[in-house]
Amino acid sequence: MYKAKVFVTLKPSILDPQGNAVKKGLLSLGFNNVEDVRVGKYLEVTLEAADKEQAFKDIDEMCKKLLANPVIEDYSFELE
Amino acid sequence: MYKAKVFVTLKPSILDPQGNAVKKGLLSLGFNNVEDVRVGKYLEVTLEAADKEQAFKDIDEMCKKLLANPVIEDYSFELE
Amino acid sequence: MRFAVIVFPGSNCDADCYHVVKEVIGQEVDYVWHREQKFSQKYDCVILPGGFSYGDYLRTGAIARFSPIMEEVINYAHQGGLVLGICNGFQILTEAGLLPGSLVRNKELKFVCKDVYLKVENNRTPFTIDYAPGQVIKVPVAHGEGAYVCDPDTLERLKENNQIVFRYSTAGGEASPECNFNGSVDNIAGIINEKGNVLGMMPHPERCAEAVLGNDQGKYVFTSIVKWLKGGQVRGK
Amino acid sequence: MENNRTEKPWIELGLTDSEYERIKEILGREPNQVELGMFSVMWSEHCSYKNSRPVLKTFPTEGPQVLQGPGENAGVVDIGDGLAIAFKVESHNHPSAIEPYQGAATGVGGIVRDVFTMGARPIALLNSLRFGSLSSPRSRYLFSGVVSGIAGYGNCIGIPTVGGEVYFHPSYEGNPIVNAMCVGLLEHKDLAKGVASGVGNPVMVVGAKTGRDGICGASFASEELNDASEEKRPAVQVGDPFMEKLLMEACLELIKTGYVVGMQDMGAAGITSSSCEMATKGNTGIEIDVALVPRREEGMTPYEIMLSESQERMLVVPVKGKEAEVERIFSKWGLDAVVVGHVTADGMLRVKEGDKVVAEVPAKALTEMCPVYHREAKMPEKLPEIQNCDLKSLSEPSNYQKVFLDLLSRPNIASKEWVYEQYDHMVGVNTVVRPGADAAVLRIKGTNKGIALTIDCNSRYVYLDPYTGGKVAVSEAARNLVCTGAKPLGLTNCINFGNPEKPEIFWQFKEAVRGMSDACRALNTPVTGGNVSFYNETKGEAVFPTPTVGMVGLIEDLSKVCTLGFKNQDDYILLLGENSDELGGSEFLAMYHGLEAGMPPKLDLEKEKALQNCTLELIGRGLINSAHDISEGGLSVALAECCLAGRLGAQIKLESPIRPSALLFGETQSRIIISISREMLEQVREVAQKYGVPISKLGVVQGKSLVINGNDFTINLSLSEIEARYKGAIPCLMKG
Ligand SMILES: Nc1ncnc2c1ncn2[C@@H]1O[C@H](COP(=O)(O)OP(=O)(O)O)[C@@H](O)[C@H]1O
Ligand SMILES: [Mg+2]
Repeated sequence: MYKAKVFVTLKPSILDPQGNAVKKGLLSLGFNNVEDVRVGKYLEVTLEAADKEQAFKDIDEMCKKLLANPVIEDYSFELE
Repeated sequence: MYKAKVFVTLKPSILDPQGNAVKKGLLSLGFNNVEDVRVGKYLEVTLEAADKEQAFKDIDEMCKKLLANPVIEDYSFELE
Repeated sequence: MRFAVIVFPGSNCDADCYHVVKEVIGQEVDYVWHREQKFSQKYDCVILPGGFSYGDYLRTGAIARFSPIMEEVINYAHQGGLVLGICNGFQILTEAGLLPGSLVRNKELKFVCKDVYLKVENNRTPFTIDYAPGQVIKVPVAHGEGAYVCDPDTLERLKENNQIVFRYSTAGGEASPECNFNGSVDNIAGIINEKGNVLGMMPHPERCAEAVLGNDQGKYVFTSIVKWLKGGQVRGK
Repeated sequence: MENNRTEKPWIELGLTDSEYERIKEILGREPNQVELGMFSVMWSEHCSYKNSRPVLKTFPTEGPQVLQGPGENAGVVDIGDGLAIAFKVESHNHPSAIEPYQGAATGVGGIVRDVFTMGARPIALLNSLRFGSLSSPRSRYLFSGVVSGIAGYGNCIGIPTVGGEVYFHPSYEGNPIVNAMCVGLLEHKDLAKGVASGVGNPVMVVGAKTGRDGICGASFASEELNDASEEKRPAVQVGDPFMEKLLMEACLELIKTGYVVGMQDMGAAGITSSSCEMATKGNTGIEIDVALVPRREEGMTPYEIMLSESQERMLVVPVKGKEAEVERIFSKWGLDAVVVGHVTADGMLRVKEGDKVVAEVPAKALTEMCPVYHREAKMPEKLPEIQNCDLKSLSEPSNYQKVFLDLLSRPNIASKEWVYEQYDHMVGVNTVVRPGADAAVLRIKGTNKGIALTIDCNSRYVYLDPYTGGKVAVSEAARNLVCTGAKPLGLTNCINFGNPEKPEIFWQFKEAVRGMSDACRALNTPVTGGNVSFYNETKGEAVFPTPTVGMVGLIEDLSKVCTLGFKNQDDYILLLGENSDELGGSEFLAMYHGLEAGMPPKLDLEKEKALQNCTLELIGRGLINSAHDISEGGLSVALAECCLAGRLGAQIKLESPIRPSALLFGETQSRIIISISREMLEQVREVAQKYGVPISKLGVVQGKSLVINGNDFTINLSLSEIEARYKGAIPCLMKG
């Protein structure tokens, strides 16, 4: 059994209103040292696979097909 | 300048409708080896801080106060 | 004419589209369940309705795009069949690659339901020939993730090919930043594919197609389709 | 909860010693742990109404239009043509205080299930919300969380949220009020009930899997909020509107097959409440094997399964032999439908885990044998002093125009557009009159008819005089419907009060119900259902007593529907009803003088009834062009609302011996502003005379400003200035 931690982030060129809102929220709470906030998605996918290589390939394909939209998002992942 | 990667996840006992839907989606795409999917948030927070320890303390407080909802969510983070 | 309204789990404007096609413009219409592999009828137009297919979990339209029926819809579109995606339907069309770009969260991060003005930028499409060139219409929007985004090249192409069909505008027809309530690139509210047979729009023409609801300006999207299919002429030429 | 941590585990579960004795008496033995848990939730106030039942019995509940009165998941009223409306309101105050988004969202989910359980397709949602002052960050957090939770759930399931109300008052700071109302449309023949009959029929669990959500939720909703509430945090459930949408479609499809004997949503207390309630109504018993219940988590005990409040589940009793049909429909929608037991003849709710019996109690012991408390009622000692506060000698403002503008931007009065723009209020293509009017109007497809919907309560009036406040809540709701041309059919209510064990609170409750009942009788609006939420207190302080009233009315001819906006230049503006010198309980008094005192506006039910009948006739005969009820903020604010809604100004002349503050801002009841074409004046007067309703001329529709002239005051403002204040107030505060 493998567990992948997948990170999906908005491409730098895409505005991130949610990140801005969180930043504002932090500033108004007094965290004046915050420079920037970006908000993305974090997915934990548990899967069965013959070996790590296969798991890696599968996860990569899942990201490409469904988990991230290449028009607006980038992805990366770690496999355990 | 420090950069924190913050992971916010639903507590294990809390229903994760998103995760269920994504899991079903992956299964229907033919990824029959998927066992479980949980969906959470991933935030990148860039902040100014005197030292790493201070940055750590700040991020932890941000999580407690705003970034995670302690009623239903857990958080963890990595600092760079 | 025969219309199909695709029903995804979580579609919720399917009945509204069905109602308008059947009761308002008097055409035949079938619901088509997302698990179907093939159309059992020959359709003149396929509508992907609004709603929250698969709860809009993960990304709007992302999971619905892989419903079995979508392969058929994609083929149908490639063969030149008319496809109208409204709101969630638009989102599904971009996820399926039938339309360029994507729809992301409204700039204020809130769901917005209200009337907006749209300028008909291109009335020479199968979906707009019943509108006058540059006509301004009032149509409701209801979405949380309707900000249209695309890369600069795509935008150029959209402009060059006259693919921008509707823009958010003032009552006077000016596509000003103030009326761009959701933060769409270039005030884009609806686009068509290059071939001109697949339209996606965030506003809901089916919600303003009857006088009893106080506004019937959206009806003409549907009458345009019928007229175009009958070989009708573009208005105001 | 697993191991008895104290000597008296029932105390921890919210049962008293005498209640525990009663349980032992009923069973003839000590209850085991599962049974004790079941009793504790079913005998909580939330499920048993043990404190409120004797008082609620005094509501009038009958009328020729009532197809289903209180006692089912929702009330049902007839609208002719073989069609009927199911509707109900429910509170989700305590969950919303802890997690506003999910608390409010699951509140919507619950009330929607109550309505489609009746066989009705939900066609509209409304909500009634109350928070502390918007100057407090916590109130803003709760307000925005609750609104987006309602939006998130309602929008996703595709039911339009067409109306509601929002108030802000410090008494709600720690304990917000979140009431959600759902309205559904059904054919008489599809009316379904929550009953388990037919011995041997299967009992099925359908919908979502069961997890450890909200265990103890129901008893939690019956306790005051205090710091220890933090401890109970797992009691928060997460809603899955997508699942609910599928469940709704599957259940409605199932009901159409005619195979459903009974169906009940799993609300508070989950499988326990649904099974014992269905058995009680069917005069039967139910046997369930918890091992068969589809679960989301591993290692769940029978206790947890029986008490879980996981959302989006239902208990269905189909006709024996049709199990496969039920499974087929649910699997089409991607849902579980599993036989977990069957209906028995012995009246017992028997819970097994495999072969082992883990609980066995008479179903009726849980539902009907809970002790009923006749609580002591006592008027609060300080109330007479507050009521008798001398309002006659208050100083008059020096600048009425400024007061007027300030009132328009009071959150309690200002436009609630910020709220309802976040709700999809149009999906379904039935919304003829949208939020922002006196009542929402929906057409009924395939007929000429419409229904009007509203939810109302001024809790400050109820606080100052519960009897009058109760009367006003019902009357104002009816008046709001009447202003659209709808005849009120019936009401549902949600009683949100403090701790009923306190005599002062119980007195408020009794008095408010008495006032509501009197108004219901006078206006022919029977109560078809409702909900009681007690223990709305923080640190011993109760919220303002808040009996919200949700009402449904019928418009026979939709082409006659009336709205509040002025329609034509030069129309006459008239007042039906009479101004009087009343300031008690008004928003003006609270804002300008900082007083919440005096007696609330009087209400004469005979006059109210005449006014409503008169207005209905005027609208029915097409004699008037607009109608608007005068409520918070008084005559001047109501005029401004008519102007803004119609985008037309008005020239008003007020000649009256009444002091200007009361004339402009007093909240005297039984008044409606109408506008008419000039040539209708005589006919309109005649109708008013026939009903004995005072009628007077206020002015004319004119220009793009609102001008109000009186003996020693003038208000003269452009509509854009008025609109900026009225619409800008809440967005501005929420940015803060
Ligand atoms: N929470 C809410 N949700 C939806 N609509 C709301 C909400 N609060 C207020 N509204 C709408 O705003 C309008 C004004 O509400 P209110 O001030 O209570 O009016 P009234 O005094 O006539 O009852 C109504 O149309 C109401 O439906
Ligand atoms: Mg009101």
